[in-house]
Amino acid sequence: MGELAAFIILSAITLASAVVVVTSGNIVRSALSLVPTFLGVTGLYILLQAEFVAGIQVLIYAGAITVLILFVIMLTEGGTGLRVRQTNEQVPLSILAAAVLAVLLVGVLAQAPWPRAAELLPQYTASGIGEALLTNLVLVFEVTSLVLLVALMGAIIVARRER
Amino acid sequence: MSWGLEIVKAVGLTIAVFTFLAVVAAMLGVLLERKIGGWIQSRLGPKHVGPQGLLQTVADTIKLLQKEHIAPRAADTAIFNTAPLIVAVAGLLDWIVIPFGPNLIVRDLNIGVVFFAAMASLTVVGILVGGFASNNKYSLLGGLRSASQMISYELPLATALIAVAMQAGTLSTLGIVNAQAQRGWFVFLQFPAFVIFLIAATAEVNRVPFDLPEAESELVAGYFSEYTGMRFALFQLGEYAEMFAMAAMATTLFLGGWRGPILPPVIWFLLKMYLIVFLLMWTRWTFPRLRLDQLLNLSWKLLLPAGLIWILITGFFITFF
Amino acid sequence: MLLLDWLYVGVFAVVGLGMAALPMAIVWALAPRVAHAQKRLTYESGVVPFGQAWAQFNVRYYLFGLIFVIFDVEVIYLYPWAIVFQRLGKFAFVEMLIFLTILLIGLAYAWRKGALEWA
Amino acid sequence: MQVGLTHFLVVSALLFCLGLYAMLSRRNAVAILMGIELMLNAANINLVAFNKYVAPAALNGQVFALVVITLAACEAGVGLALVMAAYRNLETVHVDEINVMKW
Repeated sequence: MGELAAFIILSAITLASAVVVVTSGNIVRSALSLVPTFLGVTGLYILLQAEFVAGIQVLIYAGAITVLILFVIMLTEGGTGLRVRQTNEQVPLSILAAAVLAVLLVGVLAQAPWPRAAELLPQYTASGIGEALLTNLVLVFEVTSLVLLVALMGAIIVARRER
Repeated sequence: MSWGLEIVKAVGLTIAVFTFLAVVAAMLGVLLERKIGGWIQSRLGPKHVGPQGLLQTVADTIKLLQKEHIAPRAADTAIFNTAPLIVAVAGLLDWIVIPFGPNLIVRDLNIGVVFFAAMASLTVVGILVGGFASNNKYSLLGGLRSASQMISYELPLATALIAVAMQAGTLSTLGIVNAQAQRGWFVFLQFPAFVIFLIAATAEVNRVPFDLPEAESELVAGYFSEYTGMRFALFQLGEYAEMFAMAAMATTLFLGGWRGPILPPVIWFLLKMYLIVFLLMWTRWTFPRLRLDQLLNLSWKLLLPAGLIWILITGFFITFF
Repeated sequence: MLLLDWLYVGVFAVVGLGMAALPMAIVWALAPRVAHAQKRLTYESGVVPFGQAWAQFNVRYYLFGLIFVIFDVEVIYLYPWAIVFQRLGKFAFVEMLIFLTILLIGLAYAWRKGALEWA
Repeated sequence: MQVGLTHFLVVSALLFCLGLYAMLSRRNAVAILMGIELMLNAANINLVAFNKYVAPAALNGQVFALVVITLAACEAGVGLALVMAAYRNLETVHVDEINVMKW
């Protein structure tokens, strides 16, 4: 009972603030609405017993990526762009596409016979994640660091003004 | 286990912790700051309200409660009003994982240390949008500076947290305190991490010598220039809550938390916490302000590499010895 | 127990927001409200403000934000490693050594490229 | 009623569609990137949900959620760098005005 209530509240927070993100005409408000969206998703992770992923979600999404997005908004148009039209002429088409996809996805997902596993997830997963990363998925782990390195280099080159 | 009962308990605890923060961290903190400042500079500090000026900040709070709320016409009002709330709540949430005593912890989260870092990083968003929404040049510059400073020092802070977590083998704050019962205070084993943590914590809470964002002599008051009355007080509350949380975390991670002979645990905890707070205030009244480039160099070119290398050294010793 | 733990966090966030907003109600009840034309002017050291504050700023801020995001992501991999590496022994240490080396190269690159300079 | 796998999948699908809408209809490149972040979040919810309900034996779903978060951070970093570069050279962040390759 409590779980269902929590799920409904968290999904409502997530989806409502996501709607603000995608529809607000003020770009700073849409960026700020990302924070409740991410926090709502964090709550959903908690319901799914992914405690560590939830912590990382707050740390990376709410604390880092949002800040980066706000930086870029302030460094480019910022407030000077507040009165500029934010949407292009494809709005009806986009609504149609998104709605069709939503109906399709929800219809399929609701009917698909998902297998149910018998066993349960362990209560606390942080150490399990560590073990998985360092044993079975070690290649993923090392390749991730390479991806990070390349992204760092590329972004520095692109963003910097060469003198 | 009844959920209703737990919710009532949680609400009660929230009110208790919030009141604790407002009284012990913000009011007493500001008073201490002024008293210690006066003492260091050979003057008296607040003296007139109450015995020895003890009620000065109470009077200030009552005054602030009666002040009119003014938002600049050019400001983005909705964001302007939200920003102080974000900062205050982020400061409050830090305290969930702080153990005041063996059983005096709101919740011993399994990922306590990560949670602490995550909540500390949320403050940045509040400060940045607060500065932006004011639509004031000083505020905006202060907000941007503040944000870039806080994100720069979050990483050294995280490396210090990780070094301690490695030594203790757990991320839970309670577990870290218990680990120190066997291996001695981590301030000895992890001294470099302690130094990094203290410096980064000072910078995280925007205090001298890292107070560029609110440099009174350059930027009026930084990101909260336009905030008046209670909203200003909320920013202050968030900042002091954050500062005390950093001191409490330093106590938990490095000074053995509540452990100590004879006196009850809570007293020990508060003593150690106030020791760190005193250290922070002492720094404030002793050092001059850094330049922005010095500040960023310190973080990126010294503390971050040092922190990462210290993690490797710790890992090496634990693995091979 | 996990859900219970986080129930407290949720309650703290919600009630904390309420308690932080509560003084606003008191202010609303107590504080005077006097309209005055110049009161709501942006503060600019006493002179009439000119132009918009929302102007463009140095790209440096973005570069620091970018390097921060990348390293923040790196650091999250250290947390799970920190709590299991004692059990996994030398292998885990070597893996982390490789991981950290690659990222220190990134830091060195940013340093060399002057992305860490403010001036 | 118990909260099941389908509940999470539906929320995630809706979030994904909102992200898609932002991608298709926004002019500001930063807003488009925000839409992409929403879509990546939706994918993450799926990964973690399948991990709990379908394959709880291993934690691969959660590890992959971490990897997706990493990639999202890289994507944001590089994408926003491109926005900055475009803004510097073309003085606009609106994707319908960035048309130097059009003929």
